[in-house]
Amino acid sequence: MYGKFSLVSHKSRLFCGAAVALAAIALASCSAPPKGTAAAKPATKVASVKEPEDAATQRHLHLLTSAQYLNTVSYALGPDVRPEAEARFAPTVRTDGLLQVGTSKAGVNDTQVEVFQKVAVAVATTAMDPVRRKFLMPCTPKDEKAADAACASQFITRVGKLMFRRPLPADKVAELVNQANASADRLQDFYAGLGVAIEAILVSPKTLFVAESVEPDPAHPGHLRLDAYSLASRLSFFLWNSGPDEAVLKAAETGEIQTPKGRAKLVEMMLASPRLEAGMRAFFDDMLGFDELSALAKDATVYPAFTGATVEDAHEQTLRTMVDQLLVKNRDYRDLFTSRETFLSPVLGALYNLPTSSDWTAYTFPDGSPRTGFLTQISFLAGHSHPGRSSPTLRGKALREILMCQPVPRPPANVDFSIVENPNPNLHTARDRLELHRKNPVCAGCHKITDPMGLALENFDGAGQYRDNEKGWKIDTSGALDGKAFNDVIGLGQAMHDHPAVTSCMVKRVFAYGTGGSTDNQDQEELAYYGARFAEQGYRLKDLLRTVALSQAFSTIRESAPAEQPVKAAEAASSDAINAK
Amino acid sequence: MKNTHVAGLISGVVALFGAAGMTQAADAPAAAPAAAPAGAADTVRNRAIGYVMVSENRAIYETKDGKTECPQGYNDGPREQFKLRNPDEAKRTVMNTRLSFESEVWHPATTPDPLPYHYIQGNIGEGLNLDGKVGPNDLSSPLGEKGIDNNLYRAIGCTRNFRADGETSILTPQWRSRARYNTFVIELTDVDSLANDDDVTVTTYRGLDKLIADATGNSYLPGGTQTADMTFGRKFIQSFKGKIKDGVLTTEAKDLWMPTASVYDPRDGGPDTLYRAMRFQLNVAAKSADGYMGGYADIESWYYASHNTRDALHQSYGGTSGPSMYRALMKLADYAPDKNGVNTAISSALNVRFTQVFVRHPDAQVAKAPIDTSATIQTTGQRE
Amino acid sequence: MFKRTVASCVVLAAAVAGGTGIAAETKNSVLEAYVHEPMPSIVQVVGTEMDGPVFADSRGHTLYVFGGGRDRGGYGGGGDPKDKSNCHTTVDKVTTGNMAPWPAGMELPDLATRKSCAEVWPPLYAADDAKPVGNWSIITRDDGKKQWAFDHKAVYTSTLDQRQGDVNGGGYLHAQGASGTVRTPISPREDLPAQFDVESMPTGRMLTLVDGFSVYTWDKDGPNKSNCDGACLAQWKPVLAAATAPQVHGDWAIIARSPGVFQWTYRKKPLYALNGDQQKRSFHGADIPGWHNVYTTPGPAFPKGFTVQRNPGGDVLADASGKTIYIFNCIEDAADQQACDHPTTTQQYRWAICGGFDVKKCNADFPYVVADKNAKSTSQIWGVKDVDPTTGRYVDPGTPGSVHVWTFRDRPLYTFARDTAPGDVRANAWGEGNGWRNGFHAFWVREEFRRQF
Amino acid sequence: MTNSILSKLNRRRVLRGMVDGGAVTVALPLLNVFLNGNGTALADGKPMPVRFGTWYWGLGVAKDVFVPKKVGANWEITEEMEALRGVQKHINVFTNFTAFKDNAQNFCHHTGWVIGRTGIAPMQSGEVPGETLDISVANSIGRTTRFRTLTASASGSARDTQSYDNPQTPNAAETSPMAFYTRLFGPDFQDPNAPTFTPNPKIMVRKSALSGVMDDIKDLNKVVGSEDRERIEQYFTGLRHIEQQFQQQLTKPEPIASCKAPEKFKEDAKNGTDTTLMAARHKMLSDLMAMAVACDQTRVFNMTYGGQGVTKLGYEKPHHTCTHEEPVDEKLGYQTVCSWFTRRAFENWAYVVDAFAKIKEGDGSLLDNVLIYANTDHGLARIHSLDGMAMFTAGRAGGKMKTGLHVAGDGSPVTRLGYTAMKVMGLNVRSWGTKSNNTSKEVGEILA
Repeated sequence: MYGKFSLVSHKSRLFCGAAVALAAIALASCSAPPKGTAAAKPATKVASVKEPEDAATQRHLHLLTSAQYLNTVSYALGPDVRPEAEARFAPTVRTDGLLQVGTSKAGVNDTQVEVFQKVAVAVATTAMDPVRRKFLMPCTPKDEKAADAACASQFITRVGKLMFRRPLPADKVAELVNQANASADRLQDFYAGLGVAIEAILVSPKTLFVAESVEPDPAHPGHLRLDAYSLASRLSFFLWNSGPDEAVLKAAETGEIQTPKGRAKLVEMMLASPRLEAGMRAFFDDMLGFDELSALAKDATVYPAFTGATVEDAHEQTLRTMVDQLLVKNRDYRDLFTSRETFLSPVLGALYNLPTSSDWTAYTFPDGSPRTGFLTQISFLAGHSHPGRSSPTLRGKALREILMCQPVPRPPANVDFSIVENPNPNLHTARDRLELHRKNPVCAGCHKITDPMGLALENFDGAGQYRDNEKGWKIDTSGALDGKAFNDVIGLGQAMHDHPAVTSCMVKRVFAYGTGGSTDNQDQEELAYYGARFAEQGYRLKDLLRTVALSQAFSTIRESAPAEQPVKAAEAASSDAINAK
Repeated sequence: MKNTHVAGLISGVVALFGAAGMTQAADAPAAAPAAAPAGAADTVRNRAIGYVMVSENRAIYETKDGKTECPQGYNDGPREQFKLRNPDEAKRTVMNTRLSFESEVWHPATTPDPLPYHYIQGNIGEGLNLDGKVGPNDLSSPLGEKGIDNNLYRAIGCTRNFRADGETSILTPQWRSRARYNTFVIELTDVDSLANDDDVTVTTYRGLDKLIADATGNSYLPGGTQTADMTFGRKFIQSFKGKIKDGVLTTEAKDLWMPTASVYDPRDGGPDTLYRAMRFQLNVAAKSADGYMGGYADIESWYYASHNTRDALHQSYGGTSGPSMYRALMKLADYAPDKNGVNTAISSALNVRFTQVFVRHPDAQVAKAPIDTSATIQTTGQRE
Repeated sequence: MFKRTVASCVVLAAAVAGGTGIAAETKNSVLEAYVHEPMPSIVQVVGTEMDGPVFADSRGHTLYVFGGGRDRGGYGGGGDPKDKSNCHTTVDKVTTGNMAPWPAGMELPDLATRKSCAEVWPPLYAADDAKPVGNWSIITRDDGKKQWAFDHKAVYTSTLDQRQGDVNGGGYLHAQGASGTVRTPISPREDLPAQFDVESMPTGRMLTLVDGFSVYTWDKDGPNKSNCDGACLAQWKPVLAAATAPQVHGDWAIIARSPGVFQWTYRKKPLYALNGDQQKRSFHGADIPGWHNVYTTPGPAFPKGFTVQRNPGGDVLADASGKTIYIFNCIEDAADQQACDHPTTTQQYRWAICGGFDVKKCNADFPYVVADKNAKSTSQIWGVKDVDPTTGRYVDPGTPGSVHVWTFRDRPLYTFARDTAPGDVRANAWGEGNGWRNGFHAFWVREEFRRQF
Repeated sequence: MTNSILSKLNRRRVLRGMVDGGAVTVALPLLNVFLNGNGTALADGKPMPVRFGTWYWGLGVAKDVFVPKKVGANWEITEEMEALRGVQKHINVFTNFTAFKDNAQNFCHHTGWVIGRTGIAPMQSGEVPGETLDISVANSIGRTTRFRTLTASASGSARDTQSYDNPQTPNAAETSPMAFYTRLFGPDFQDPNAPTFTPNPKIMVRKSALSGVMDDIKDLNKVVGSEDRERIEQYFTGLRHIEQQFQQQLTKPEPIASCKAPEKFKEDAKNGTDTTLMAARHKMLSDLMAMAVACDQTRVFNMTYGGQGVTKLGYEKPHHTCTHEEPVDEKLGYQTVCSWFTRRAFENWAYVVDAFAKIKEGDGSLLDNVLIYANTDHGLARIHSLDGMAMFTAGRAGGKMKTGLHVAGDGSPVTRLGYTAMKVMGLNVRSWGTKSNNTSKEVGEILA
């Protein structure tokens, strides 16, 4: 993977976007770690902040994640209509660092369709429950024991639109109403009949697949763009991790979403909505690989303070910090690596050795505290450690891969770990052991990439607790990141803060997450544009989201096989007819 | 030095909690690069350290098979006494068995016990020298310390429930750590050193927060936070002057109410337990404290608390008969005579363990009564 | 004066129960909105003061099923099995052995006057031609008679209920925590969005989320308008509604907090939950100035002169002098698990606990809560009656030697002589099974430490 | 990794941590049990369905007389398992597993079994925090039969159930053999060997609704690229599969040779908690249950032997009280009467295993196509311990499982067995349980 990537970077026609170029340096070969790259020109020097003229993305067919499905359903039918237990969709494969990208490739097998069908039954049954339906249905049937086309039609139109994320064509409504009527008559129960129609909506591939459809772009003759409803969905899943709501659909219906002004207004509304928090929590969960936390455990004899409750709260702590810093306080993204502001729960207090309140409380570590930036939070420190000890290598690797988008090669299969594992009276600290390890030339290359950063985090044990010594031996936390040397974790945080790969990686992830596909060669220029805007606007997440959401690339579609383009365009044009029929 | 509490202060910490958050000393000294000696008492902050009780049991000295201290065996409980009290099976009725027994449980007498009861034999026991004297009836510790006053041990030491593997002994520590009603916190203030300090203050509180269990689930972690209950739990607040010598804290003696509810049904709390002239003798360390609390258990509150939290079925688990036990308690009572000269309290000691916590003193916020009657809401239970 | 937590509750929109045959004293029995479901023609729904809408027979007498409460120590519960009545016309004479350590087969107290289960719990008989309807079915009793069953549980009335709206059969509140099998009134479902529930509390019918946690309202909100933003949201969580919910439904409505984000309002007040609330049915949020618990029906006012006292467990009801008020609770260890906590039942259990069978001591230690000569209850659930303290029975007013006492659910109330300071609850949990089987409990108004960790 | 640190480490955590070299679990490929079902087949060549059941007994075991010394096959029958001698070849025994409560409280006689059945430690007394194992399985395999799941308890109390759809919805246990008979084989019973058949109208309408859904596929196909069309096709196949399931439910059932509705009971079982009365009820319920499974009325079932209230004639305390009151026999080192109760429980376990084994199905027995999971509430009930927990399985799950084995859990989570059961039953789960009970490690020893 990284090999291909590095190839791309060398061939890149880009020179101006320093940020991207750095990200792209990747770790082509462990034998040649990047040197002195941190000294590159600051990104703000980039004069051009115009989006490339041919900016475009590919369209995708996404399978909804269970969270997206549940968010959409519970938005439509109530916060308590959320059958989490039934909605166990098969996990997707993490692709280019994101599960969301994997959804554009995920297939659906018999078992999964069976799951969809059962969830649909659970949702419809719950929604049609006598208690819920009274407070959910806009109408009541004339006779509960018989069909009522008018009432069924009202509800089907409304729910169908939210689930299909576009209005149902009249004939589809008619078909579903007929289905509800026939079922109601057969079952002698209006609601049971309506439930069958709701099930049919929910189990439809139009609900479970987000199929992006395109139309000719009048502003760019010869080019394609997402149709209004596809754009509405793309925006909504990007920002809210949920299907579009009535207001977003309305903007699509009126065509406002396709006008620059209308789209800007809509995106502004979406960024201001409280639903943005859920959307960004989903993004950070995905980017930071927090799905792995659910299986994180520590050796109870080594870290008695680290429990299942710790994992949950450590996860929450980081997400709360992200939301607070980046959304509520609108801080510079890079400050995440140096900020001392966070939140504490009672359970975390025991690991941080700090008093707390009875619930979550905002907390700021004092100046000079080694707890600086989110790298020093337990979710990162413990999440990238071994069950019984810390791991500078795992931490360094995570830092490279997750936060700098620089894949680190896996160790060779035949490596001898005994040096690290065996007790050796002369090796007191992780640094001692790793230094010996690095004497093995097979290992040295890669460990040089990860360890100097990871060792700076050695003041925190495998559970993320502070320590200043390892079994009585003083811990040396000095290290370097791509040529920038530091003495401790504060220095590491600052080096990360200043490293262009950190921001370019964020840009790359946000873009890939929002548009749903892997980034490749063709996207480099676009990424550079976002990076430049990001820098210009002081690295504010909301601004980055806005830039991406309003960009030409976000809505303009590049067909993968240009030869087929005319055909596709024709099909796309007819897709309107399909959707309108 | 006077023990002061400022609303909003965390012990050992400078800053206030506020809507905007809090700022406190970090979990490590600034940038602390040097290898400091491990286990430094960084839990003492602003000259204070708190602990929450994780285990409490009556100080019961026992030999392996119990034959030394209970040569006649262990006491009968309701189940065994049932047969002795009503030997004729045909004549047993609800009135003359169950209700008759229960009526004695709730209205115990000091008349001679018609049924056999076994007291501890010998003079070895655990606890503290409460009266500062070495009397002829005092116990000696297994290590030879003389003058130990623990008549409660004599009275209940041959009852299985109170012995190490008895149900009550197994459950009492759990009640202390798990029933929200019962959380018992001490805070040491004016602390200059946990090793030697000739003037510290110990204040007791009920804590309002859940104890934090470790990964094994079997013990509790230091470093948690307990909010002192200043609204409902004022009855449990008491302060003691004390000193620390070679790591051992001792305090003056004062009356102390300890919250006493059943873990099964915290609503069944209420009477609580009053200890007269209670004092502490604890080994104190950065992360934990353990040792004895010794004082004279007020028999009425001690006896009723034990029955309000454990009914005849539970008492049957370990051979506790209320009517017999009450007689034993009164017989060995050795403190606080009433106006008729009858002692109302009995010397006793508790085996206690604590884990370190930060004690939070919340902003004074008065809980409203959920309804507003014409009457004023009164807070009660302030100690005399 | 009783404080209405939700201002608009004072003028409840809901209708007064029924409309006919209701004496003036039932005026507090508001009929909350409920879900109308098919039921037998002889059954009606009536309002009650503290138990919400309940099913009642044609006289308006509350209907009950046998089964509820908890088993004791794993000794198997009682109650009726599915589609069968275990409430017979023969008199149970011996214990069933559910009160370990006491064995089964022992003679019960006051056998001469002990009634059969069916005498004190008259079955709701079904006519020969009655047909099952909705949740109601018909079972055949052992004597061949037909009896209505609700959700497959045989249905009864209680001889303790005399008037429409009385719910005296079920014991103190809904007998939660009672050890033994209790009778519980049966009710139609409250007409609430599925996210909510209503719990009968001493303070009223408290609106909660389905998980039992309290919901609250805020003085600073306007009618159907939330002003809780920013810092307010750090502490309070709006209760959100579905996008497809209709705008208004009875007392309920939804408002848009921001485009596409909807919040429930009840009687025009936006609803919130408290982040980190202490326990279910908490009053904690209402301790914060400007915030209130929500009641569908506030509880009836406590008798004039009663006070509320604070102690380490919460707040208890007390008499004018501050002495805690106790209720006596009792369930017999017989197959029919009859109550033994009422002046019409055997007094032996109470006398055993309150005075060791010494009636004088009992009356001295646990005196009745005496009412003024002219005291009048403003509600149905609180009352004044005359009791003969030597027998524990109700007597006609003015009977020599009788005491004029306050009652709750038609049962006398007590104080405890050894309680000296206001808030003392020395007799709380006195009796068998920590007082839940046979004994005394303080009348808690606010239980602050009910939840375990 | 062969140094001394390892021996000190909790084995479970180390094993988990070793996956992929970090404290990270990776998606494991589907177990090969899905791929090579080698169970017996019906005469017409269709493989026998694999069914799932549970069995519950209360109050744990006495370790010293329960745990066999030998691990693996041919373990020695221990004193407490004497009753299982006859069924040893049909069962596996699991010892020394742990139910982790993490930061939850240990709710006596509750937390232990709840973790075994839901993977989650309850936070509230009496709470069952998630759907139970049987329901997860039933939701996967139980939808095609008349009953998604059946639950019966010999204790006499309908509340003695270990089956919950969610915290608010326990599946109440059948306690009366008579009533259970009526439910199973009364008027609503559709005898697969009978000539008449009435289809379920709800299924009919659902099936008819599917055709509209399939039309949606056509619409979608028009707007997606060729690569994605394959994925849409896959979806279509899935829908066809559902349709087939519906069709199956609407079709008169195939005759089932082993299905023979039992005779109606003359009288119901007696009430009472004595072990002999319990056994009588358990026997009647077990026979009914086995036949309900044989007749394909359900593919998932639950049996409860008894909770805490089982009594012994001539002994004044029930089993639960016994665990708390009976002194440990000084010579034998365990509570003898309590163990007596446990031995009676295992007689019933042997009975239910045998009830399935004696029904012939295909070339073998019904048991060959069943997996029964059995668990309890505590390790040592006396101190309410949640470690040293014992479990059983019975049956070969259509050839996917080995039997006759003793597996030592070494303190690893009880959820491993539930997780294994789910995998064997074909559920697509990556891991199961929360916090320390989370596992993605099967009990590999028992997989064929």
